[in-house]
This record gives sequence, C-alpha cells and structure tokens, in this order.
Amino acid sequence: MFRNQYDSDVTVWSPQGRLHQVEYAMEAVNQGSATVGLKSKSHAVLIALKRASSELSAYQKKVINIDDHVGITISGLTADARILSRYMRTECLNYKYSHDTYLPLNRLISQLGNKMQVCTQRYDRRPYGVGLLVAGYDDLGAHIFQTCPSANYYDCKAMSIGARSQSARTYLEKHIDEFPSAPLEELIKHGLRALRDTLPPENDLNNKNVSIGYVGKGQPFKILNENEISSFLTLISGEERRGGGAAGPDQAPSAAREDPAGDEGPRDPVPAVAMDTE
Amino acid sequence: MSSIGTGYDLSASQFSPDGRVFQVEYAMKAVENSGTVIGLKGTDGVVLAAEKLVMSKLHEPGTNRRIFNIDTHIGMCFSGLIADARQLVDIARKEASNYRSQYGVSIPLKYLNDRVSMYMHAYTLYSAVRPYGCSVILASYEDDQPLMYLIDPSGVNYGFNGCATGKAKQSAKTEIEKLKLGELSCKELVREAAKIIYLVHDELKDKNFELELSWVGKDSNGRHERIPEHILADAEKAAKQAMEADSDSDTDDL
Amino acid sequence: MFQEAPPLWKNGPAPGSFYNFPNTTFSLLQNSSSDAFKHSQSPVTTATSIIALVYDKGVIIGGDLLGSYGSLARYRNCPRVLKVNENIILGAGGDYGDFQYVKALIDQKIIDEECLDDGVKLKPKSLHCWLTRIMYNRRSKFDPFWNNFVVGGLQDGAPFLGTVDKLGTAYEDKIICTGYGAHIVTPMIRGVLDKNPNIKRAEARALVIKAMEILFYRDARSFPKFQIATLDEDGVQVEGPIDVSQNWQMATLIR
Amino acid sequence: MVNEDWLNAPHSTGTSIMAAEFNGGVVIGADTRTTTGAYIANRVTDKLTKITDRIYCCRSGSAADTQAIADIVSYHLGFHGMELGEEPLVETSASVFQELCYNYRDSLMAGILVAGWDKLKGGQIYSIPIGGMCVRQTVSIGGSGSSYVYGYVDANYKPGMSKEACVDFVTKTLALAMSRDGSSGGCIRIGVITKDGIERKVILGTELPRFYED
Repeated sequence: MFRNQYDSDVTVWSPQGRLHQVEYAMEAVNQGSATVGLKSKSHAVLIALKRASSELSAYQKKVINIDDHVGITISGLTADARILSRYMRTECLNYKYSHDTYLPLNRLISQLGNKMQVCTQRYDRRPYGVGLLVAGYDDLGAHIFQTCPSANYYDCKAMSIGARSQSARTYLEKHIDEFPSAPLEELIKHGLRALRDTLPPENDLNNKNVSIGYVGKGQPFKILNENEISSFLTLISGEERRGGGAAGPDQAPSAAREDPAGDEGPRDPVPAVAMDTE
Repeated sequence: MSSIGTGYDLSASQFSPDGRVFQVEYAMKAVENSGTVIGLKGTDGVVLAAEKLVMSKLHEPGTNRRIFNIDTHIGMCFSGLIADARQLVDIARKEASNYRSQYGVSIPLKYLNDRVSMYMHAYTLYSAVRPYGCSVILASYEDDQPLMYLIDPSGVNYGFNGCATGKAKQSAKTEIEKLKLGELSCKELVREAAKIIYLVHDELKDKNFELELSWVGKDSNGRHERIPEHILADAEKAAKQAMEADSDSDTDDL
Repeated sequence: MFQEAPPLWKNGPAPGSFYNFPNTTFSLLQNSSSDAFKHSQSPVTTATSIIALVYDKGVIIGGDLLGSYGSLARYRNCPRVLKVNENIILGAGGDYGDFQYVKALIDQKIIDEECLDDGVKLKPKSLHCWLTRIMYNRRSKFDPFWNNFVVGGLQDGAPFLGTVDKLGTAYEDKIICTGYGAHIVTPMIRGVLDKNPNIKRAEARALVIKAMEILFYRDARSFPKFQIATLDEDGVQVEGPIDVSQNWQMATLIR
Repeated sequence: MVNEDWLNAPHSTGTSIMAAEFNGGVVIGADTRTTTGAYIANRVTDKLTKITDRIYCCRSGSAADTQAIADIVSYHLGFHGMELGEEPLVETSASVFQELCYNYRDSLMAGILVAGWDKLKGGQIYSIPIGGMCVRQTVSIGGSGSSYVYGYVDANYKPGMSKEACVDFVTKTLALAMSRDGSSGGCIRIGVITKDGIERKVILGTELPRFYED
C-alpha cells in the first residue's frame, strides 16, 4: 500500500536522504489551481485562477489580504492556507503595534518558514499542504516570495505555482527582463498571459475565474472586483494564445490529476524530487 | 549497508542488529546531496565559503544565503536542508542572546558549540522526531584566537583547522589538505576558499551557482561579516583564472 | 494559594527547589495574576535630567554622568547618552538599574538585527513606539521602569525627537528636557528656538552646554561632567566627558 | 530598657566594606561586626565570601540575604565553570549577582562588591548596590561605614599602587570608617587577589592603625 517503506512518516529519512512525506506534501501544491506572482520596481502583482467545486458553488477564494503591505495567493489545501494567513496577519499586527511600522517582508517570511519547518520534523504533525505566493512592498521595494510545504522559501523576480504552472513559468522566464521597468498595467497583462498559458485550449480566463491583487509604493494591497478584472481581460483578449495549455509530456502527471472528471480511477502519485536540498 | 530495508532503519530510536542507528546515517545523506561548504582557519581568523546552487532563474540572486550571523563574533554555515538549518540558526542565536543576558559577556564558541551539538543530538534519540538534515560549521574569533567547529546531524562535533561538508566534501578536503593552514592569513585564505569552491563545483550536474564568502577575524575587527564586495570580486576572478590555467595545462599534458 | 517562586536565573532553580536539568522552560519572573506580589519599588541609584533638541538637520542629546544614591553623589561614571544604531541616539534618566535592564534589551535587539543582515535598520519612531509599549506594560503591572527615555534620530532623513516616561506617556517635540531640566532650561532653549527654529549644529551644541551649566548651578543632583550625542547626515557622534565651565564671579558681588 | 528592637531586628551587616585595584590585582577588605539592632551578634564575622578561587564578594546589608545570594552565585558559577572548562570571568560573576539583585530588588537588602582577577581583564571590581545596578570601579566602598570615608578615599586612592601601598590604604580607610560608624567595628579582614589566587589576613582589633589619633 505504501510506495516504499520510507514514506509513512515525516520523521523517516529514506536511505537516499529524502523525506517522502514532505515530497508528497509538495505534490498537494500542484493539485491546486495555478497562480502567478510578478513584480516591477514599484509594484508586486498576484494573479490567480479560481475554481468552483460544483456548478452551484461559488469560486474558491485564492487571494488573501494579510496587511496593508502584504497579500498572498495560495495553491494547495485552502484550510492549511487559512492557518498560515492567520499567523501572518497576527505577526504583522503585533509588529505594527510594537514598532509603529510594517513588518519587513523577508522577516515575515523567515518567521513563517521556521513555523512551517517544525511540521516537517515531528511525528505528531504533517507538513502544511499549501504553497503561497506572497506579494509585498516595504522599504526594500517590491517583493514576490514563494513558500513550499518543505518550509523552503524563495525570493523571486516572478513565480508561478499550482497545476500546469510550468507553462506560466516558461512565459515568465521569457519575459523576465521586461518586468522591472513595466508599469502596473503591463505587469498585470503579463501576469494574465502567463496564467492563461496554464489553461487547456477549450478554457479561457473570465472575470469570474480570475483573481487579481496588487500592492506597491503608496498603494495598499488591493484585490480587484469583477468589473476591474474585466477591463484588464479585454486588454489581452484579442491576442493570440500560445499553446501552453496542451500539456506537454513533462507536465502529464499533474495535468492528469488536475482533471476533475476523475474517470481514470485512483492512480499512483508520481512525485517529482521536490525537496530542494540545495 | 547490509541492513538497509530490513526494517531496523525506520526510526531514530532503533538500533540495527549490528549496532547502528540508520536514521542518523540517512540524514547524513541529505547533507551529501547539498552544495559544498568549507571553512578554513588561518592565523588571524576564519573564512567560510559556500557553493549555493541556483535552482531557477526566476529566483532573486543573493537570497537564501547559506552563511548566517549568530552573534556579532560568530558565523555559521551549513550544508543540507535549508529549512532545518534556519531552525538551528534560530536556536543558536537564542543561545547567544541568553548567554549575554545572563553572563553579561558574549558567548564563547566552545560553549555555543556544546549547546547546539546537544540540541542536534537530542533529535537522534526519539522516534517522535527525525534527526536534522544538515551539518553546520561554526566559526568565531575571540581573544585574538580563531576557532572553528563542525557539527554533524548525529550531534557529534569536532574542532577543525580546515573542514568541508556537502556534495564534494572529499575533493574539497583533498584541496584543503594541500594548504598550509597554520601560516596563511585570512586575506590569502579568501582566495584559496574561492578557488576550492570553483574547483569542486560539478558543472555537468549543477549548472549555476553563487559563491558565498564570509570571514571573522582581525581584518573584520572580530566581527563575522560577508566579505566586502571588491575582495569577493577579486577572489572570484582569481578563482576563474586558476580554473582556466588549470584546464590549459591539462590540454598541454595531452 | 501556594505559587512556585520564579527561578533564580533563566532555566535555573526556583528558590527552595532543585536545579532543573536541562530543558525547563520557565519564563523569567512569571507571576500569575493571583500572585500577591509586593512592588514597593522606587528609584535607588538615579540619574537626573536629559536635555535634547532638534536642530536644522539633526538631533542632539545631553546628560551628565552622575549616579546619585539619595543625596550621595556615589557613582561618577554612569553614561546614559548613547548610540543605538546609525539612525538612533538615546538618553535616559531615572533609576540606573532599570536603565541598564532596558539598555540590555535594546542592545540585544540591535545585535539580532545586525545578525539578520537584511538591510532593514531599526528607525527612531519604531524604537520610541517599542519603548512606549514596554513602559506602559510595566506601569500596568504596578511595577514601572522608573525612567524617562528620550529617543532621537533620523526617520527617513528628517530629524525625530520623542520621549517616554515611567507611565508610558509619550510625545514628540522639538525640545525635550526631562527632570529638573524641564523646569529650569526648557524656557531658555525655547526662547532661542522661537527666534530661529533652524539653528545649526554648533549653535545647538552651545545651547546644550549652556543648559548643562545652568542645571549644574540649580539642580542639586547634577554633576559638572557630561556627555553629548549628536546625529545628523554626518552620522552619530558621542562626545565626552565634557566639563561644565563654571562662573562664580557673582559671589564677589555679595557682601 | 533602652532599646528592645534587637529582639525582632534582622541580623544585618551594618558594615564597612571596600575593594581597590592595584597593579596586579585587587585588595578587598571588611570589618568583622554583625549587629542585631544595637547588639553585636557576631564580632568576628567574615564578610569576604568566596565565589570562585579568584573571585570574592564583600557583603553588606541583610546577612541572610547576602549569604543566600553568595551561595546561589557560587553554585551557579561553579556549574558554569565546569560547562565552560575554565574559570568564569569576574564580569560574568558580577552579571549573575546583578541579575539576582535586580530581579528581586523589592525583597532583598543587599549591597555587594564583586572583586577578583581573570586573565582577560586582570583585577576588577564591580559595585552592585541596592536596586540592582552594576558598575565597574577602580576603587569602591560600601556599607553604612562608607559614608564617613568617601573623602578619604577620593583624596588618597591612586591608580597603579603597589600591593603593599594598596593594603595599607584599604586598612587605613576601613579603620577610619569603623571608628566613626557604630555598626562597624571589630577586626579588619583583608584579601589580596592576584593571578596566583587569594592571600588573606586579619588585623586584630588591637592592632588597627591609629594614625588619625596623632
């Protein structure tokens, strides 16, 4: 029933020096819908694809406000993300109460990292099954951070996580040099294009399934409403789509599990080597 | 490792029939999967160097550093899981802070080394936790005396004049043994350290890496600091030149 | 109800108990609300006034070096004007033991920040706010830190000057004098600044030196050796000990 | 009865204590009187208490409080010395004293001089009065008798004295204090702490210097 005998617990090292439970938790991030974060010198933008669990349900919230200077998007287990976001909110508030200023982003993330690490080392815990993209603006400028269930975190120029996010990352890498000087509107357009690349050809972005949040110099973190999203979507609607949605072989596993139809029956997870041991 | 897979290697609180604790040995494997770090003790200080492998061009350069400050006079670098290492950094900083608040002076490295070792060792005793997946090197300069220790996931520690851990620790050690550590100053060691990291870096398996260097000693007024930008650039340039010269002479031999 | 006394030192034994080894996590001096704990605290070894003001491009803080033990001028080298980091200078009056305790907290805060090495540096407003919180917190336990703190610094390039007292009352001003100084030299300094709000550093320094002289004449807990800290775009400078230049000439006019 | 308060009064080392740096170490000294109100409970007290081989403290205030503190600190530093593998510093010792005196300042009556020698900073003296502050001094006096001799100390202490001159200075200062302070008296106990450890002696009440009577 186990894939191997070393993956039962987070407290068990495999003979290769890997932590399978942590790697499986990393997979939970790939199950979530995609989300994109990118930044210029003055702004950090988060763009997320929302899912509805059924036709009758509302779309699941993906962008969460933490403080005036920080917001996050999530991919993975939403309930776990809620715990993390409550923690981040508390930390930001406490710092503001005691220091009369915003908690610098890198300190927030490093505290969060240490909180998450504890869950990767104890028998009575499991890793948080969620990845975050954190956008923020502080004295050091705009930031995009990525956090993982492994408790690793990365300071990114741009990043995408979630299902089929490789396509978005490809887009981001290709345009990475344009971001630093891009105005906010261009930044959002880049983000939307990157996100659109993760969709299969038959689907498209609309003002219901897209969430946009941004923060910047003199701009508290703001989550756009449907009308505002529509106006940005029209800006990229005429453009030709790239073939990102036709999942290449390299993304086959995550794309398959993304399929909500689920008519293939349960299948073995195929985890990538997700623990970066740097 | 004949006992692998016999079921005696699933818990840190379990010995195998031949008297080994496999979980600790497996944790060492995680260390060996990671970029190389070295520490060199000279006449007037200690130099730490790390090979930080770059995973993606979307990441900001100069982040996720692998060398940390623990106190003004103490530095720590690690190889292994960065998340685990950051937890140890946190513990070490708290130890240093508590020591100052109780005893009114900064913590001696010998004492800190004992405490961190004890802490890491405690994680090799119970099935409810796993051993730390990292080795750390601690370095300081106190009372005009350079000091360096290396702690393994087992909680075992040794004092060193020169040490290496991570992927290429064997070849790095070979290089370090060629140096006359007792005679070199920090300024000279900076170049040697850069050279060694460049030399042991595996270009085929890991494409990009960043070189991190720090020192603590006379040149930094007893503080543990990143190496100043221009000295770093010099050392890196010299290392690259040495590499090129090396490959040239290789072809000459043919 | 019996309550275990707090430990004698961090993670150490409580009075009457054995040494707990290791991993005991007492927090220092924890008292539950049901504890009847007598706080008869009043200051013991004390320091007197702090003089501080904003000049055109920076701030200046002055204070003497005396630790008084009642009326006994017992300790003649108690520095209480200091550099916190590149952006902040601090002056303190009141109980010297409490000051040393708070100073240790601040020093460690700065070391912690240096260790992070993340490019973010504590700013004067943040320290002022933090001090206000701890001062108010302690007065709410009826066990105040018996101090006046004066925080000076450069906040995003502009001079900042703020103060907190033992009750946690805090405010910012261009001129802040504590203790006897508030009564005796504020009017003199205000008079100068009213005429010219943008005095130069040298003038500000002369003003503080004059204030220390006046206080030496009229404050029985003052001392003729003091320190001055200045902070502006040229960085932090802590000078001293400086001697008060005294003039007793008028004594000859009295007969 | 003139005074019955001694029945309930605490034993207290109404005292004259002192410490002074010289070239090579420190000299510590104290009188030997312990009083309970006006009654002399002990006329040959030892107020120079060992903390480690090269660190001593001079106690003033409540005898019970200061003995307890000294016991705790010497236990703590003994433990610490073993962990450290070398002799604790004088500064460390003072810091441990200060932590106790500060944290329990509302319940303790203790004024302590910590003096000793370590290889880092040589001879050192730290004064920790009631209230729990701590400051290093080159010469320091404490206890009720000290009030009478501040002037003498200010006038006669010279930095870098020889051992003999320093012992003489400490002895004379204490003799003056004891002659004016009713709560101090008896003999003088002297300790000289250098890199070689401590050298102790007692000057009996009959042999006290009487230079000031000339």
